[in-house]
Amino acid sequence: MTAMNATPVTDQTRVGGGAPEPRRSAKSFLRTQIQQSLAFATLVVLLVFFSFASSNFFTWSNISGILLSTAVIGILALGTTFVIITGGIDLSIGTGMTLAAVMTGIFLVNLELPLIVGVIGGILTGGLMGFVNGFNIAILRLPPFIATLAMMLIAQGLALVISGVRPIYFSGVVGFKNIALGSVIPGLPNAVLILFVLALLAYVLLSKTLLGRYTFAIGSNEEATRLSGVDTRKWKIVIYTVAGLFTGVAGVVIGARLDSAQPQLGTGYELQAIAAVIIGGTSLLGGRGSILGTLIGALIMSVLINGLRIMSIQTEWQNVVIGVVILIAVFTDALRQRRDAS
Amino acid sequence: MTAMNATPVTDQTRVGGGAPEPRRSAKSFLRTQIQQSLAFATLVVLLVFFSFASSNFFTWSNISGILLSTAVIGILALGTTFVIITGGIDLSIGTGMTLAAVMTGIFLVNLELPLIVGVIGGILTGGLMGFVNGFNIAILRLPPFIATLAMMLIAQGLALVISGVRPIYFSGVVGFKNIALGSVIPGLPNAVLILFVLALLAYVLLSKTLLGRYTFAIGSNEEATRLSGVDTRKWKIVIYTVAGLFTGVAGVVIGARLDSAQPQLGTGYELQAIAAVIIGGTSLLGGRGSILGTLIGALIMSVLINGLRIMSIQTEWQNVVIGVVILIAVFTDALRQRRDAS
Amino acid sequence: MSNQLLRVTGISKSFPGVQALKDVQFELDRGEVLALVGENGAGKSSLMKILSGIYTKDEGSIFLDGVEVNIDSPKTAQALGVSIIHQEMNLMAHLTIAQNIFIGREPRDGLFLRERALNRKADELLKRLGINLDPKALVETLTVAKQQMVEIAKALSFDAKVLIMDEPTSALTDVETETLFTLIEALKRSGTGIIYISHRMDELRRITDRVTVLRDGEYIGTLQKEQLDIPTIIEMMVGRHIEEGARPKAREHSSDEVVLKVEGLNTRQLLKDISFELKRGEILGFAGMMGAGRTEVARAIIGADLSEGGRVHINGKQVKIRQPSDAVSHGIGYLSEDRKAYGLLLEQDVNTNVLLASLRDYTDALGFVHTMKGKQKSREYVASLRIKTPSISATTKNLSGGNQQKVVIAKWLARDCDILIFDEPTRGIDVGAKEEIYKLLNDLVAAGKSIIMISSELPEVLRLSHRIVVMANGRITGILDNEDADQAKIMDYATRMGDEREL
Amino acid sequence: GCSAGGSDAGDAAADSDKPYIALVSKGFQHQFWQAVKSGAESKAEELGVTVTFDGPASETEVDSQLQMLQAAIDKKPDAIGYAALDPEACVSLMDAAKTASIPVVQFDAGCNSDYPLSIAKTDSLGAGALAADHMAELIGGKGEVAIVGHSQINSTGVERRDGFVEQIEAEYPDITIVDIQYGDGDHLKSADIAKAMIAAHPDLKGLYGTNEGSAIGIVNAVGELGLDAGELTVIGFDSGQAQIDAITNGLMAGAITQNPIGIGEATVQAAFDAINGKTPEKVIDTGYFWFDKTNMEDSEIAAVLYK
Ligand SMILES: Nc1ncnc2c1ncn2[C@@H]1O[C@H](COP(=O)(O)OP(=O)(O)OP(=O)(O)O)[C@@H](O)[C@H]1O
Ligand SMILES: Nc1ncnc2c1ncn2[C@@H]1O[C@H](COP(=O)(O)OP(=O)(O)OP(=O)(O)O)[C@@H](O)[C@H]1O
Ligand SMILES: [Mg+2]
Ligand SMILES: [Mg+2]
Repeated sequence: MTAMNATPVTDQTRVGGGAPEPRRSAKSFLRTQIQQSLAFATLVVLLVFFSFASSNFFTWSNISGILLSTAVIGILALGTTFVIITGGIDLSIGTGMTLAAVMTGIFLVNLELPLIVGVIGGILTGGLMGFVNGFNIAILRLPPFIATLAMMLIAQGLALVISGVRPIYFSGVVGFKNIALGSVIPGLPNAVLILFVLALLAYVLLSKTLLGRYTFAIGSNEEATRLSGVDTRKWKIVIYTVAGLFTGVAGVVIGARLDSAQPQLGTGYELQAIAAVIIGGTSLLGGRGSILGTLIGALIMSVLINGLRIMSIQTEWQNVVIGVVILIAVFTDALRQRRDAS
Repeated sequence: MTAMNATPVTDQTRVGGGAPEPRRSAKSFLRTQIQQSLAFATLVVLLVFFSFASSNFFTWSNISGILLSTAVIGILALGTTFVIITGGIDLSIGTGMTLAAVMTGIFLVNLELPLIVGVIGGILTGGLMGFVNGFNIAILRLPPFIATLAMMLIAQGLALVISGVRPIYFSGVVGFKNIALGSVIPGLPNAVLILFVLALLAYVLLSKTLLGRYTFAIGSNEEATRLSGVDTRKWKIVIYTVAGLFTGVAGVVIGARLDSAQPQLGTGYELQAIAAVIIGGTSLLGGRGSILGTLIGALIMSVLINGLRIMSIQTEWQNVVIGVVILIAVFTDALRQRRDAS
Repeated sequence: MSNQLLRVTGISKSFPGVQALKDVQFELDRGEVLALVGENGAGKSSLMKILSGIYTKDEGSIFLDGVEVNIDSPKTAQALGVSIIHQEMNLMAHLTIAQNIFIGREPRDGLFLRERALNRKADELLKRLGINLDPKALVETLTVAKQQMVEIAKALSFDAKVLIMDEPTSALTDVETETLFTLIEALKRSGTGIIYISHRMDELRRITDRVTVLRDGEYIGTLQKEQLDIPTIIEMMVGRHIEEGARPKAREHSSDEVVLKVEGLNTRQLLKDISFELKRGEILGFAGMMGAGRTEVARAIIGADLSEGGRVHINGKQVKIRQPSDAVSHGIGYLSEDRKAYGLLLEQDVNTNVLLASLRDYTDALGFVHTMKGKQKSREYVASLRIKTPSISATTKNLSGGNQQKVVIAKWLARDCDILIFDEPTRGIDVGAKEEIYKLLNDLVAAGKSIIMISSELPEVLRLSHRIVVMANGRITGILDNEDADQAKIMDYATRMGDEREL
Repeated sequence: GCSAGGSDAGDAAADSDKPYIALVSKGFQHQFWQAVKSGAESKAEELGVTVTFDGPASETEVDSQLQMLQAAIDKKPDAIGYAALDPEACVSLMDAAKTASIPVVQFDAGCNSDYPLSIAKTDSLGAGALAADHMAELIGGKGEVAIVGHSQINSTGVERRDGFVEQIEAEYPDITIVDIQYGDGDHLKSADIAKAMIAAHPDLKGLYGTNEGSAIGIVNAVGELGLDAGELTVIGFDSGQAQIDAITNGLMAGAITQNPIGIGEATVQAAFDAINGKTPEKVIDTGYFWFDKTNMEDSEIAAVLYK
């Protein structure tokens, strides 16, 4: 950028095309990167701080515990990233996850279907909820907040009704628990592996495919996108369905992790996941966001929570500290944006 | 000039600012009115339905119970209406209310200050939180979602810390309970009276004062408002502070109703209040909304909840029904908008 | 007291990657209209934004009434008597016209707003300005042109010493433009200094006293009224000579093959029985007054709005178009008149915008988008349309107005539709670029494409169209061959109110 | 660390000469858990050990409780005291504790694992049945009653309800339970539920609230409706200032209390024994008591009530 300022701008360089891609092109690309590295810096600061504060923090057992505890919120956050980039929101992911877990339980425990069928069934349950959300939002034109709030209540109720208001235990289902707690890669719980694989998948979807392009386009200006010949209604349904599928996976993972489907779980998870997405630099106004950011955001949250526990900070103080750290983390980012703008 | 006379000034929606809504024709002036009558229609349908479903529903005792149960959520929703019309959101109202109640307890019970001082202190606690939210959003430019989410956590933590994780009982404070449960107007609990008085106040603020004008202006196009010479940052702080003051009043009212400050209460109230606001026709995109709508939205929620309880619907089914009714209520509205658009 | 009102010297301003202004100067006298001209991206709007406190200058001085002033916010500018009509609409859509005009200056009674007084004031103002609008109408219900009139009314309500107008007429038809010029004359007489930015060269001679030319952010020179000569100005602007092309002859390119046939199209609000044909290789112009319904026709055809009881045939086959994506898959592209609201993804980069309508061409069977080819294409358009941008990955919001418009055009060129509906395609585009776009349109039809061009600039309609559809009040009042058409005739049809129709 | 709540240990590792016991509870905000905590802390002081007390914000948060347990294991304490939110979900972490050779004692609710050495708890089914007996006695053995529960899923909520329901069904055929709804222990919600129940069932004789929030909600409802003391029989659960007041002024007939302070003490004692190589008793029943106006002052009762 400085280079450009130093050189007097001549006709040739200014009038676009002929000019070789100037350095500035790197800028908007780097922008997301920088944003992420800022979030990343927060993460590193937290890790260093806690390592000094408690000798028990930086042990493999604890780190893998942190990763494991990131898995569920992280998977939810990945799916929601798509929705938030379109300028929407999904409040149904928490209880939707629970309903997916309960359905997995029904399939595997009550109906005794084969493992793979039950797992796919659970994931598709999430996809179905996402589809209904998308339909309500794109076709019936309900505001995303209210459509997914309603779905949150419905999923919560259905999870209780379907499970008969009691946990469904997977203890009889051979191998199910391993979905979360086994280790295909020695030392790394499978849930974490799933998180990383899904993050990669989400990254590819978001940055390499048509779906991703339209996700950003809809979030930037939905009407302009529609007038450009994009069937925005169809794509919004697809996007919410994708988010729903991630919710479904989260349901299976939490079921495996707890070795049970807990029908009353789930409320509050949506806010945590959304917070992770936003801390990672995705804008609720739509049109801007990244998967890597979301991953870092989710890690910040779980490192923070774990660190405070390891330090034996009193429970009632933990929320205060988390709130303040979130403020600081996001403020740093806002500061950078302001500097950029001036 | 002749041409302009020649063309009849017809209604047509073409949003000139940033909001890329599809262009809709609207009987623009009546729009909010109609919306409210639709929400109102939903309310009437619910009332009629429940009256037939249960003979115990339409009794004065139950109706006044419904009104009383609307009071707290309603007061929170009133304040949030302002924030949402600016295009913002306030997630800190639930736990903020709790913190205000706890502070009222500290003032009245621990410090034994006079009733009026304690009450004002509680309200100002809410105002202070609102001010901090406004500062974080307007000056530090944090996204409202994340700023108020952080405040939600902080308020929750502080309420526990300050109260020493135990309820503060107002039983020794003469007259405090009457703030919610006495009856200045015979038969009508004061909490309900407070709700109506505040609604009137909010209505006047929103539609008759500069504050209201700028609330809508900021929600419509913040940048344009700023460029017109309005100090949008100052006004945003004012608006969040006003919302905070409403939160403070809600804190005092819930404290009086329970005759105690329960420090662990509050999470979940924010979503209920926001749902009431949106069911009442206020748009999360900003620029559009009304106090009457919010009041009706809050009543819809509490009538629904009460009716289902009166009918002894199983708790696990209640959420499902509430979710579906919310969808239908908001869909009716979307339907009207679509019909208008043709 | 000297006659000089405003003097600006040595102004420089740079953005990351762009030196928008470099040592720019100009002077403005009382009661004078100074035109500021230059190509798209020359720095006109940036300079005006500095004067009105939106941008802060890097260097230079501003003297108002001989005193150096520091304009650091829109509020300061207002206080100093500098008022601006923005190039891009800057209104609060959900507020009424009156509320928009007096935002920040509401009449009050202590704490309370005096809404009736506000409406009365606005009504008086609008009447005084000869603008026929209801002060209580919500701005979101207005067309772009009417919104522009509201912007004008708002700026004039300040009784400013210096009034800046950044392309006030780009969305207006001739009639409203006349209204505006009458206002400008009156303001001049009262001693207001006016800075007037426009790409419509014929306007310059009509109303301006002096013309200052910018090129690439640099001051080129100033011409006095007596020296005013359009070709000279254009040459100063673009640094080369531009030939004006000739009017087309009616069936010069067009065949008799009908590619688009519209029959009996109605909308509930406005359109009545719209029927016309578009032939292969033809440019079909649409003329009419503001609000005649031209945009509405286009939106109804592509399914952006609901229509009732009309039939649309493409290449002889009846088609059902329910939404814009159907239209595009049938080969119809629509360029909206409102680039900001309906045309651009402002926060995204130029490349994304150019490729938005044609992304599928770069997508493989698995849904992967291959960016290299697409980027190459974007670069080509940036070059051929001379879009002034640091690179194709610059944020579109940061481009000048005219260059944003070119990006929208590029989007539709990239889609390669057989039928293109261009709604005010040259809005905000400089003279040189306009000629290039005209040439481009001619090339397109020569290659067998067909174009509907909606334009409020009659000369442009006459220059390009093979045939001209004239609309009034939601109906087609006449379809003229180019040879038979002139401005007077078109105006005649455009002001017919009844059901008369001639073909 | 932080300044408030001085009894806390701060970073336990710093205090390395004292044995350290990490308690992971089902919650911390409710008075019940605060009472357990204070029992644990006073016992810890007596025995010269350090304790920390952690628990999720709500008793539905099975997952975050597991994370707390994991963090507790990673802190390498000398012993862990644990109250399981779910009996199955915790099994793998019990294995982890075993691997790390950290002895585990339990309180309130147990884990389906062989590893933990002991459990200190209340027989909630029995407590619910005792509430039913008193309800029946107070309403004269017949009529309609209803329950405001605090959870339809966690074990204490379910057992206190089921103990009551089963006892009524088995012993009091003339009493019908007309409604059961759940208010999450939220005072306001429970009050609104109780009011709706009273409106829906004009003949209602009695209401039973399964924890402090539910019971006080009912008391609030009765107060708001202006019913005279005793018009409706209210039976609560747990203690706390508000219930003690309600019983004193007659709005509440009486309540069942457990011995949370005793649970806290017994848990720390068991953990202390385990650290010192003694095997604690497998099940420590800390008991439950009916209390009302007549026996509130008795020393045995007064000792287990908390304010
Ligand atoms: N906020 C900004 N950030 C980066 N670059 C900017 C910004 N504003 C303007 N520019 C750049 O400054 C240059 C001058 O733009 P400006 O809008 O002043 O042109 P203009 O003369 O008004 O053109 P037009 O006739 O198209 O309106 C352009 O190259 C534009 O890209
Ligand atoms: N969907 C709609 N609902 C209600 N009125 C509409 C609608 N669309 C257009 N109108 C009205 O119809 C008239 C025609 O508008 P349109 O934009 O089509 O005209 P135009 O000829 O393109 O003129 P211009 O774009 O210059 O304003 C306007 O007065 C507008 O207010
Ligand atoms: Mg410009
Ligand atoms: Mg038009």
